[in-house]
Amino acid sequence: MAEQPMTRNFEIGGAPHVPPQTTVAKVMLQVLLALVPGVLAYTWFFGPGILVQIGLASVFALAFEYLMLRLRGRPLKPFINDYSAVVTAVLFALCIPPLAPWWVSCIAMLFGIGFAKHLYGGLGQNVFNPAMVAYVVVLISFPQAMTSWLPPTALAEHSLGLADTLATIFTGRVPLEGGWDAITQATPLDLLKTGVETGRMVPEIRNSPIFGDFGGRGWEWIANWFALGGCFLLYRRVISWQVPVAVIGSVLLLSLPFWLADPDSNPFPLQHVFSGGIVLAAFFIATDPVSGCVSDRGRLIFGAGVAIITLVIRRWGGYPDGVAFAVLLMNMAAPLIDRYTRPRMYGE
Amino acid sequence: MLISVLILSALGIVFGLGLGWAALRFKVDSDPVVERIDALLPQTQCGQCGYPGCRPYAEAIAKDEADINQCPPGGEAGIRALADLLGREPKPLNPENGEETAKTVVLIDESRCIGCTLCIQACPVDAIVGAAKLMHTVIRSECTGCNLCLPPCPVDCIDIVAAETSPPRWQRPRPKTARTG
Amino acid sequence: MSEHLLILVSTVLANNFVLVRFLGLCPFMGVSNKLEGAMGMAVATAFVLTLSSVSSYLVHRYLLTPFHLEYLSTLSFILVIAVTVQLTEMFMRKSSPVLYRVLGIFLPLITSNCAVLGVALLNVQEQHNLLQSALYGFGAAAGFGIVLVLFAAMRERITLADVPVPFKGAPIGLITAGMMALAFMGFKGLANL
Amino acid sequence: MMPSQLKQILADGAWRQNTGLVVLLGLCPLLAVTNTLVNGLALGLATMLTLMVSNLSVSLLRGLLKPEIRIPAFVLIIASVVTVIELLMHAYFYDLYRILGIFIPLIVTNCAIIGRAEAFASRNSPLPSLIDGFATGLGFCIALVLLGALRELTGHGTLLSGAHMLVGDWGRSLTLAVIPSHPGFLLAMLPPGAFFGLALLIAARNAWKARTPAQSFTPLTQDAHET
Amino acid sequence: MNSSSHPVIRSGFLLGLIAVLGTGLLAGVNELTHERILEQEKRRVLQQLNEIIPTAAYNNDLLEDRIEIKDESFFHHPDPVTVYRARMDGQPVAALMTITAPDGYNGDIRLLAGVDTSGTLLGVRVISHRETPGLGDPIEIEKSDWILSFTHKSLLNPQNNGWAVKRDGGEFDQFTGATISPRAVVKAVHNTLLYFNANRDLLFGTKSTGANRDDA
Amino acid sequence: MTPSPIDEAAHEAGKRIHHFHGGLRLRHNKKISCRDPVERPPLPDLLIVPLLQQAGDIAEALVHTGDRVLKGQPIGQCQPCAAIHSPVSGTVEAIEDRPMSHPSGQSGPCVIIRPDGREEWFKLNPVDDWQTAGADELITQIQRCGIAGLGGAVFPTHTKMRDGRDRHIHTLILNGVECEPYISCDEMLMREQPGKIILGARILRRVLGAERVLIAIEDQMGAVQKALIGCAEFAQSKNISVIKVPTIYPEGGERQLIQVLTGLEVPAGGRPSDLGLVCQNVATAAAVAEAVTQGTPLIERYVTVTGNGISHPRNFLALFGTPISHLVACCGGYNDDVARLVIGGPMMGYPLDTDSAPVVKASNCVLALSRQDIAEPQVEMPCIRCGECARVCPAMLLPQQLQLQIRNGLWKPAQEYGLSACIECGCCDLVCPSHIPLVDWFRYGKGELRKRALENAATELARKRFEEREERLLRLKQERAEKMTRRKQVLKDKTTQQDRIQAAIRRAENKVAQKPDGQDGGTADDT
Ligand SMILES: Cc1cc2nc3c(=O)[nH]c(=O)nc-3n(C[C@H](O)[C@H](O)[C@H](O)COP(=O)(O)O)c2cc1C
Ligand SMILES: Cc1cc2nc3c(=O)[nH]c(=O)nc-3n(C[C@H](O)[C@H](O)[C@H](O)COP(=O)(O)O)c2cc1C
Ligand SMILES: Cc1cc2nc3c(=O)[nH]c(=O)nc-3n(C[C@H](O)[C@H](O)[C@H](O)COP(=O)(O)O)c2cc1C
Ligand SMILES: Cc1cc2nc3c(=O)[nH]c(=O)nc-3n(C[C@H](O)[C@H](O)[C@H](O)CO)c2cc1C
Ligand code: SF4
Ligand code: SF4
Ligand code: SF4
Ligand code: SF4
Ligand code: FES
Repeated sequence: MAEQPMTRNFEIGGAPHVPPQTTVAKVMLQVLLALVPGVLAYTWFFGPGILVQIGLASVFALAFEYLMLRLRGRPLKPFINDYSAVVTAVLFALCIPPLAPWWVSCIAMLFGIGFAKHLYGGLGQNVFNPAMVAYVVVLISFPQAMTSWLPPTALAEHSLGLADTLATIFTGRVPLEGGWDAITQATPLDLLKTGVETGRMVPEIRNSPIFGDFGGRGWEWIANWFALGGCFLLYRRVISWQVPVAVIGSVLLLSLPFWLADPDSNPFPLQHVFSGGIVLAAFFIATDPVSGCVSDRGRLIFGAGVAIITLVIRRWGGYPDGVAFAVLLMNMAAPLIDRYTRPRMYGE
Repeated sequence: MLISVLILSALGIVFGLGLGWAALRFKVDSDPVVERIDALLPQTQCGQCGYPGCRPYAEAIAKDEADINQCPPGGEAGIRALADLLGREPKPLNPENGEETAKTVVLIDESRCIGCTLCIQACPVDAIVGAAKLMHTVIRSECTGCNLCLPPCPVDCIDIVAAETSPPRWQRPRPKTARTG
Repeated sequence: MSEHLLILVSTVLANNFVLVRFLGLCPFMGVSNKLEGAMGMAVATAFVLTLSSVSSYLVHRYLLTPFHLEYLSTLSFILVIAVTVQLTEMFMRKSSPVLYRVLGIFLPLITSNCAVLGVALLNVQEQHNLLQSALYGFGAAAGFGIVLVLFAAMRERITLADVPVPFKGAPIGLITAGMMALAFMGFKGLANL
Repeated sequence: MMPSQLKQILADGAWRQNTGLVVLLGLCPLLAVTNTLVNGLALGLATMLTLMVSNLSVSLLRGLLKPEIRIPAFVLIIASVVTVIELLMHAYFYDLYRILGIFIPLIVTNCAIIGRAEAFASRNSPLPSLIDGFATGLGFCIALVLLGALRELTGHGTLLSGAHMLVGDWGRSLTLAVIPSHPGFLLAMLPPGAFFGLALLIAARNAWKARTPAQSFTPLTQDAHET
Repeated sequence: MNSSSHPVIRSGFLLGLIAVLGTGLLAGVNELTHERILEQEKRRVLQQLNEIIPTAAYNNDLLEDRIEIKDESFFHHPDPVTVYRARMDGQPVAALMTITAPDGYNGDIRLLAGVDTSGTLLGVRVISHRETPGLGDPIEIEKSDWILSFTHKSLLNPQNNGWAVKRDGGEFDQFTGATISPRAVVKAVHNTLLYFNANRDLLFGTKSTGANRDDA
Repeated sequence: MTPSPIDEAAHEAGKRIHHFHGGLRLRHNKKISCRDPVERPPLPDLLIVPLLQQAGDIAEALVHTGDRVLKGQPIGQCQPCAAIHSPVSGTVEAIEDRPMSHPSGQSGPCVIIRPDGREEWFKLNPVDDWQTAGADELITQIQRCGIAGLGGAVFPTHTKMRDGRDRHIHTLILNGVECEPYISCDEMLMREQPGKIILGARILRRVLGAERVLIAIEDQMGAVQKALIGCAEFAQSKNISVIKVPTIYPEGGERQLIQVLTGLEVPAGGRPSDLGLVCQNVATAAAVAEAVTQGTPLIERYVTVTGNGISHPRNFLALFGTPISHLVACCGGYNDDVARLVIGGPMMGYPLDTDSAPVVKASNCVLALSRQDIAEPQVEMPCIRCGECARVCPAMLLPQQLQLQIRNGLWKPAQEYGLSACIECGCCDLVCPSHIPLVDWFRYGKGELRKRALENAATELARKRFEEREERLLRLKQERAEKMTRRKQVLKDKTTQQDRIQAAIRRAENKVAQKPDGQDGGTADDT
């Protein structure tokens, strides 16, 4: 076109013509950041074991992530770098006893990352919460390893240093006289369950030194720090308030009448909240966007469901704590819930 | 021993009678599914499925005489819809029936048309107008592109043209995203 | 009372027929591709199961036991069931052809849904009385139905996921069922309150 | 009947249309009794026997059966056969009988059996029906044995444990510890393990089949094309 | 329905026919196998009993010489306890009791305990339990020989407070991570001994109530 | 209409500021283009006037190559949509396909005019006194002058007015929000020609028979409010209020704006007129004023030329057909790091691959973005269901689910998830951590839906006509049968003919059935 000599060509791209605000990796990193205080508290109360477990789990998680991506012929870089596998690993490590042998993490991650995540198509498409699948698999497969818990270092007559911890985790043998029986102890929830079942009174059971003001000594503080991290996520809008509120609220509401009716065989509501995995689950696990519900109403139902099932299992079931199962069971229900809680559209 | 035989045969006979009665009582009448199948067919009426039109094909499917992958104009989408309706596994289009092609219409080259009315007779949807000895034209909006009018035309004055896609009819392409997962 | 509650809890959750007892898996895998279909199946099965549970109990209690014909139980139970199913089928076929289409070949196959015969046999094994049998049958059906519907909803989501090719379809379905079984392990011990 | 047809029937029943791995019928016993190889094998044999007899008798009676009573009739026949087998096992393989428990009478409801009666025996003459019964039973047996082996191996690291219940006391010597001092992996023994195991078997079969080119409809998600 | 006038009758008749054939067959087979099946049932129970008391040690028909007792004050469980009495030439040798430990980790643990006339344990076996595999199940003889540690024990050996798991200051081992199951078993066995001590004569005295044989 | 709570709330419009779901606060970037006053650029030596400027069909040209045209002379007309007029006096060089700033990026028929610089006007016939003129007269005038919505949709204003006149409209909303970043043409218009806007508002109000006019502006436009109110008072016109609304994208969206002003939602699938409201852009109002009082057709508009890719951003009053390259040249050309050329705002605008395309009724802004302004092509991750998209969606949809359904071609669920309610604002796209091109998917999906609707219509038609034909043939047969009984002679040749036809059809079917694409080849030869 002679008339317009200086026309010029451009490459085109889809709207909006503005750089995106965030990335998956940033989201996951925030979650990891929010977990830091809780983990530090954990280390403070129970020794360095947890750090080792986190390391182990992360390594195995990334290894299986890499393997599965290769097998599925999917690009490695974006998915290895999205940190979702690490989140899975950390949350799993926080569920197992600090001295669990190393192969526990290995098998757990095989099922968590390999089965629960990648057989469903990897990031974002898994129906079940990988970390919880991993935990439940090892819990039912190796009940002994998964029930030998440590008392808080404050109470333990002899606590393990880093060297001993490593030795224990990798050899499976406790480098102390007395072996396992010497250092392990039933968790507060265990004591409660077995105690109540053998007809002892809750206040009586709570006299045991491992109980603190609400939950177990140590455990309750760890819970507080996790809650703090959770609030950070809330503030950053990584998670929505519905889930945590629903979980903790329902726990309080539902355990209250039992406690009022019979305080001798039912623990104080706050004790329910602060013992076991409730707080961690409320802020970090039940909030997993992928395996959770989509709509706000859905999330409320999801949270309440987790709380109810957990309490039922604690009260009547065979396991001292039921959070993991509760989460998986609600994962099961999530698609159905989503279907019946589609939010109202504009003008509807 | 004897008792057992008696009892069970009694049971058997009673149930048998019950069933026979029920079979008569609840005899099924015509199958409403044909309608729903026919609704899924493109109504091109081209007969490529091997049946003289969409509805006969629908009836054949309902009677399990024809498979669901015989309609080229319907294409993959059509097959999928049928599979959904009938709760079957989707399968690729049967190549014997032809292959899925972009929608076309036909144009009669009026300069060559001799007005023999043969195409009018052939068109299953009366998309061609014109009287004997006068040139004919195709009503574009009503032509289904079945091409049945081509063979009868003695002077081959009917051409196939693509359905138009100028800016007003312009259709945004499917985003080509480097889908990673 | 609590004993009856126990029967329900046990059959629905702790010893869920599909996920723990391994009964009724074929329809579980077969009719779970569409939520609607699953719901239909759940209802149909619930109906048949309760009905046949009771009727087979009656046959056993008042026909077989008096004459010491326990060895005929399988035979007579399956006969009872087959007839119940057959009647249900003809009825549904008449009353709602659409549902009939959806359930397809599976209605006659309720006969060979082993949950149905299983309930009948277990009733005998556990020496249930009439009410218990009814509850047991219903509980089993409820457990079956609930799991089936949840499963169907999940599968609808999974079909949209990028599942590795060899696992598409049945395998990923089974994996999912396995995960459900995993979750149901949590109810272990509920049955002995 | 010509050998080609025979081969056809055998291949279909035993592998190509394998009830356990392809048609996915008879899943309950397949998952319930396969925590060891031997249990699987035992039930497999029982099932095979039932299939053959029932197919035979159904195809003999096929002329007389009206549609509305076809199913009940089949079921009656099958049930009789199964009960006979049950009684015999109760009398002669007592230990197996106790382990397999309710799943012996439940052979009646193994969808595979009625399925074959419907699909094959009621339309073919006795001999092919008999063979079809054998083939299908064989296929089912294969599935049971594979899964049983897989689970026993991962669960206990052994194979053929408890063979004595099938073949008498000398069978104890058959038990082979493939992985000595296997710590024991409970999951494989529990319900989830059963599901996972079967899933893996089928997936393996699919992968194997995919290597040998066969036309398969790219599934519903169009992303399959993009990925 | 292309059929002629009476499809109903016809189908009924057919089903009946098949039913008759089937039943005939079954009845026949049943006749043949009936005896042997009963045998098998008996043999199984005997096998269990003989694990505790060798066949040489008695010569009466254990399965026939049997009574049912109920005593919640000792057994803390509603279920009746079946007692098989072993006798040599009429003289009491031992009593084998099927007791139930109510407080296992996952509910009841059913045990078989044999006590000779002197009140010494001939042995204990677990008949059935629901304890957690891998934790509580070493109480089975197949999993470990912990259960054998009861053999030759009696009320005096060990002394009363020795009848507990080590963790509770007793003599019997617990398993790592699992105290409840062993605890339950020990308690139940101890109760049995106490009961035996209290009503030894009653146990051997009364003649067999051949009453309910068919729940053997 | 009996006053329902809804009506009352609607009448309350503007009394209180409500808020709408979702939305985003974006960097404003408007100042840079508001520094100097708006002026006309020098005439380019060629104007390219596309015959497709709005929703609807391609207009048919009213002139031929070589014709002389006058300024404001109609050169294109099409029935449903707005007419097209010549922006200058000059000669028609050609009527040919040229790039025509359409989202498709395709070329289309354009009238190429070489201006003669004499600016001779075509005879204009204004409405002599709009205050007395009837609504119909005004509407025809609006139609004749080719007025279309200048706010985005370029929807023919006369259609909206007709509809509004027939409904019971009580409030006219003038949309001066201009919520997209960078764009400042409406703001400049409101600064410099408030009188025209007020006049247009009064005319439109009269046409609609509405009581009130609400002019909505962003709370950051300080001077504008005074100016508008001033003019309203000068015109002694009651019930014209200027309302400031908070700056949240996409508040300018018709439905969002209505929600902000009334707290009501336009019913799904409905229109503002269902609430007794009509929404027009301020520029549209100004254009209406000129059209009615001076009879000048719509031939020019305010255009913002801005972005970090432009050396001296500013606003122009540009004639339609002015090549974008010309405007840019008048702004001192591009900066070196210019990367993308967008028509419209950064959120909703569409990219052009060449700046030889002209300004048209729809082009409110020419945006030249530099490298760092735009996203480098992102690798798309799978949706992690984080729910951000749903949180910001002003239409309250579940974009993640929607995207999934469209991706898998599940159109029914897609509709259930409200695909057609999506206003393509792009908020979800912007916040998605997985960088899923959501808006692209939704636009594609909408297109598919439209296509499907057409196809279904065609299918239905075909079915109808097929069945009609079937029974016609049947009837013929019967009649023939009767005839047969009467007149054997006639019968003979009829049947023979019938046979021939049947044979033809059969031949056709066979041929098609055997080699489906055979006949294409066949025709290809002799065409
Ligand atoms: C899932 C699970 C299953 C358990 N099963 C048993 C069991 O079957 N038997 C048992 O004695 N303890 C079992 N325990 C351990 C008890 O909870 C409790 O920790 C232990 O018996 C207390 O005794 P300790 O002093 O050995 O820790 C189980 C614990 C868990 C978490
Ligand atoms: C009778 C009538 C029909 C309308 N039809 C449409 C239509 O089909 N498409 C459309 O985008 N707008 C239509 N509108 C105008 C819309 O209400 C809306 O004003 C127009 O879409 C511009 O709004 P937007 O820029 O927010 O998209 C119609 C208006 C009226 C009065
Ligand atoms: C996301 C979105 C943002 C919009 N922003 C504006 C805007 O800032 N200013 C405006 O006048 N119209 C805007 N529109 C168009 C209005 O919705 C509406 O169509 C227009 O004001 C109707 O007036 P018109 O027909 O005179 O253009 C926007 C539309 C959408 C969908
Ligand atoms: C708020 C939040 C919570 C998460 N919680 C979990 C979790 O509980 N378990 C897990 O495996 N991954 C979790 N992830 C990581 C990621 O979503 C998860 O691995 C996906 O399921 C991978 O598809 C979480 C991520 C976020 C942002
Ligand atoms: S091929 Fe399809 S379109 Fe053509 S007639 Fe058959 S069904 Fe109709
Ligand atoms: S005109 Fe020709 S192609 Fe079009 S519908 Fe009629 S016959 Fe078919
Ligand atoms: S923002 Fe993106 S990743 Fe998050 S839910 Fe929406 S689509 Fe999925
Ligand atoms: S583009 Fe559509 S879906 Fe996305 S936010 Fe805007 S309206 Fe909602
Ligand atoms: S085998 Fe149980 S349902 Fe088919």
